Amino acid sequence: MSNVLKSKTFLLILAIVVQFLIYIPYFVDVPAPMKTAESELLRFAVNIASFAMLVGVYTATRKEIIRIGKRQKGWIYGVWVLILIWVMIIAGLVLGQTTPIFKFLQDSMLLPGDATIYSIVLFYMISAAGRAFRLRDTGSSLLLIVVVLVLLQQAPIAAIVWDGFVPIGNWLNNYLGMSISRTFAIVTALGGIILAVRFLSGKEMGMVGVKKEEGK
Amino acid sequence: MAQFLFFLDGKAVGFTLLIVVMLLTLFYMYSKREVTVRRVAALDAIDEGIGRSAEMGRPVINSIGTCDGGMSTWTVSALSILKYVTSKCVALGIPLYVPLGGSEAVYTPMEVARDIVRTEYEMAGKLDEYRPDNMPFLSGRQFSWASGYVGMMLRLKPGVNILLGEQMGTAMYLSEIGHEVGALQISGAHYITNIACLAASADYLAIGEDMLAAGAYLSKDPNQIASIRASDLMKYLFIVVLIVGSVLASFGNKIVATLLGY
Amino acid sequence: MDIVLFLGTVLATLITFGLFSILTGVDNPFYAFAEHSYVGTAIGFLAVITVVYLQTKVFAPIIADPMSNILPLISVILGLMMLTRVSSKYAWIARIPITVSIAVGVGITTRTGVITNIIAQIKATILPLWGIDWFTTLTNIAVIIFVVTTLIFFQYTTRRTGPLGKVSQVGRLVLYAGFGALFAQTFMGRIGLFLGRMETMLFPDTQLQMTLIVIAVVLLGTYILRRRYPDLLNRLLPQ
Amino acid sequence: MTSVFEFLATMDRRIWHAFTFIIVIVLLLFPLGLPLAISAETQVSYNIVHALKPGDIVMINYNIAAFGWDELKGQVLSVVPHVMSQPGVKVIFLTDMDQGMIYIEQTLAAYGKLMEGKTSAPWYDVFGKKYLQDYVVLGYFPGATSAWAAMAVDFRKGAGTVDWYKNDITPFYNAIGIKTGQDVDLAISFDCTGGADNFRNHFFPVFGTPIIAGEIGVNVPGAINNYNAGQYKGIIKSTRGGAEYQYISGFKGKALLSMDAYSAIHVYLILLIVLGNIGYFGWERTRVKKGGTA
Repeated sequence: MSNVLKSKTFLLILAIVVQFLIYIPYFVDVPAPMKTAESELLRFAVNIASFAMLVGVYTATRKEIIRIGKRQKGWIYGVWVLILIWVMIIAGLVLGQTTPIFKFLQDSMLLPGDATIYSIVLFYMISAAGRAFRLRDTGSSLLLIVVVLVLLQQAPIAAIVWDGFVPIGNWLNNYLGMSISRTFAIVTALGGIILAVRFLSGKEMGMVGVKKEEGK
Repeated sequence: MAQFLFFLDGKAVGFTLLIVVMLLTLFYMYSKREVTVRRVAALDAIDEGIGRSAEMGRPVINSIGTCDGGMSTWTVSALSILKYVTSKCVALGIPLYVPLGGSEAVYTPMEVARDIVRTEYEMAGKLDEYRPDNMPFLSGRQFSWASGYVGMMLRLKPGVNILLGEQMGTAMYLSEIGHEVGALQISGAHYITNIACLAASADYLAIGEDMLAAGAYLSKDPNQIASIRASDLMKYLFIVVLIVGSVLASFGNKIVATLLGY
Repeated sequence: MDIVLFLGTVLATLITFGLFSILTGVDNPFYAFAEHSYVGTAIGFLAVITVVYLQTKVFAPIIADPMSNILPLISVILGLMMLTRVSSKYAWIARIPITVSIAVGVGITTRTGVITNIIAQIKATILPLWGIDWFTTLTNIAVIIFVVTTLIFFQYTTRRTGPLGKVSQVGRLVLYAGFGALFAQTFMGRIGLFLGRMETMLFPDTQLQMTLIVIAVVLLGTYILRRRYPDLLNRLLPQ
Repeated sequence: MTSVFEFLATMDRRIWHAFTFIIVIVLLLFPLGLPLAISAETQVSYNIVHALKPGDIVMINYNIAAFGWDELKGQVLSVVPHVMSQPGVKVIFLTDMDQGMIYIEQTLAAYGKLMEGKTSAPWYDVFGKKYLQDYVVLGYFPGATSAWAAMAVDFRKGAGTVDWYKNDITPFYNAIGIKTGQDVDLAISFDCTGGADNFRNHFFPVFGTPIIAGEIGVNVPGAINNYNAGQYKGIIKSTRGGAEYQYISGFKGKALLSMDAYSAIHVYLILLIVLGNIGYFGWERTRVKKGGTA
């Protein structure tokens, strides 16, 4: 039994059946049981993903324990991380998410951290732009001019100086920026379909962790 | 005319399109047809970067991305490029560092990457030079991975920093720090606003599908090449549909748009 | 209770400017502390939310009425199989749920991608070229040129010589110009984030005072450690 | 002279960072109150919400985590009260982000008062809308794509028949008569990563559901694309869109005040680019020509 379940062929058949159950009801009208199968499968993926997250918690814990065990440099930070993870889990699950301790950790560490770390990218955008936007050749000059025009459209103050900035910037956003996003959307979706074909034909079993020389 | 084609709504065309792309890819996968993929400029940049590192006696850093989509097309091509970079580094005797991590889906690609690098060293008969510690798993979260990555760059002062695969918001951060420590910066990303930002920061840019083409070019993997070919032909088809549709629409005939549904 | 509130505000401010301290270009203990606090709480939080989801949306209905919830039960079994990933001997069991979830994922992206990202986008690019006002005509022609030239730029298996090469060159320029627009738009978003964060850090007045004190402590602390006690600084850093 | 150009071309980035902080802090504390023009997309979105009729069902998705909340709160805290103040409209709140629930509760608490005899979320009376009668909070759905696809096919099965607080919501479903995605009259998503895509991929192609996408700046280009392709009926762009919506809807907040700092940073970046190019032409380029490396 375990040999069958281990084999590449079994996984491949599973993948093909699941994909068909996903495609067919979407494009064609099918009897009710098949619709049910589709909607249940969609929930399967959600539930599996939830369990995968729990595996993530385990891996994180193990990584910190190893770091502490080996007394690697900065192991004290590992202790701090472990305390935070498990205090949060125990407080949140045993006492509930409205417990003061859970709320405290959430409001004083998690939320400010999340809100700050993404806004740091702003500074790197400023330094990259100030450093690299040069009238060097045709490509980079075009880039620079468009950047400045769109920045002028976005800044409310520019419209007070000259109201022509707004239509120009809008045109560049709505037609130029939009056109290349469109090309990208098309190209990326094509790539997605092709990956599906490779997966269906059994050429990409590496995706599920099967190595090349393994199984048949 | 349109009344007779009532059954052909957007979905029917979509379904047909799906089938066509699938058959086309399978055709190129299994036929022995010669397809040549163009060499993209970013690859020359990789050669230049590795050469530069050798001259300056600095290491090479190569990221395969955060792998948010697991083994997606982007990750597969990043791995093909990693294989190439490794072979160059082994030949020239330069240390190679691969900071792994960035998402919870990274575990499978991570093992594959370690496997690839080890195999390259083994094939060159230099297994004693292979250092598993040079490919650390930094974190399953994007920003902690990135700050570990930055720490590595500050310490190692690499000659070239190659960012490929699925790169998220942190790419900008990595790319700027790479520049600050004096590394040649070669970047690619899989979504467009990120590429636009990297266009400002990187010395060489692999724009979207460039990365896939580079992977196919290097690996000579018939599946990857077939994918590129099929995708190219579909793009021509789309161009034709676009132009014919627009010309017809100009004469007031909306047949193409009607067929495409919504 | 007030002391807890006060402590929370101090921590939140410290985390915020600890993270910003990376902008000084010096790796410092404030950053390390902030980063590790953030990572730890983020993992804990996600775990709690996930377990609550499983409890309310999955386990509760199964326990209430197992017979009519056979299929969700199977999904739970598949999920449990996922946990074998942590063992090297039984990790292969996890491949089954991984296969199911990747197949579902690939299936969904493909089936919707073909409609919303290919067909709808092409349809939106089919535009009348004449018989309308001159401005719309020019715009429509421009959009079609932009899309067609960039599609040609992304050709890898045909030789780019002669006219095709020229078109592809134009495509490259269009891409760069377009990147300009996208860069500016992304920049706008990052400003929004930063402004929002600073707004929280500046109002009300008590928060403002705290912010100024914390900024001073972080900057001075990093400076003094760097200049006077480099050994101590080094020992306080992770890795 | 050379040294000035050299200085401009090689200025320490930390000086730039420090100025960014100073500009923002000063202008947030002492705003000038410059006027603001309303963009067409925001106006369109406002009109859609304003035209809701009694009995219409609105789904509001919070694709929000803390990293986007500061940017989106301007729009959330004006669009949501606007929807909630439309008489007779039934509202379903849900989220596809782990932190989304925090912000749903914050929004409701900001505009609602606790219903009689209740002490905690979700029992708020928001502009006369009562919990479990006029609106529900479904909670958090991980694996958004699959969850939304399931809801479109069979709403009750996909979303479950209990809310986040374990109340039975079957009576609510029966009262508003929801069976599939077809019955949803408007979908709104406030997005950090791409929540509106859930509606665009699973509701729009099948039912043509109107969608309003409130996006963070990074997602705006993609959203414009979908807006022009007719897949989104309205979009609200980042903090600025939020400030505009606050202005027209009358639910005013901090986003409006931050617009001066917002302008200033834009101008500051343009200035840096100009200075950098002066440095480039005065110093860097001549150096490259002489054979050095820049």
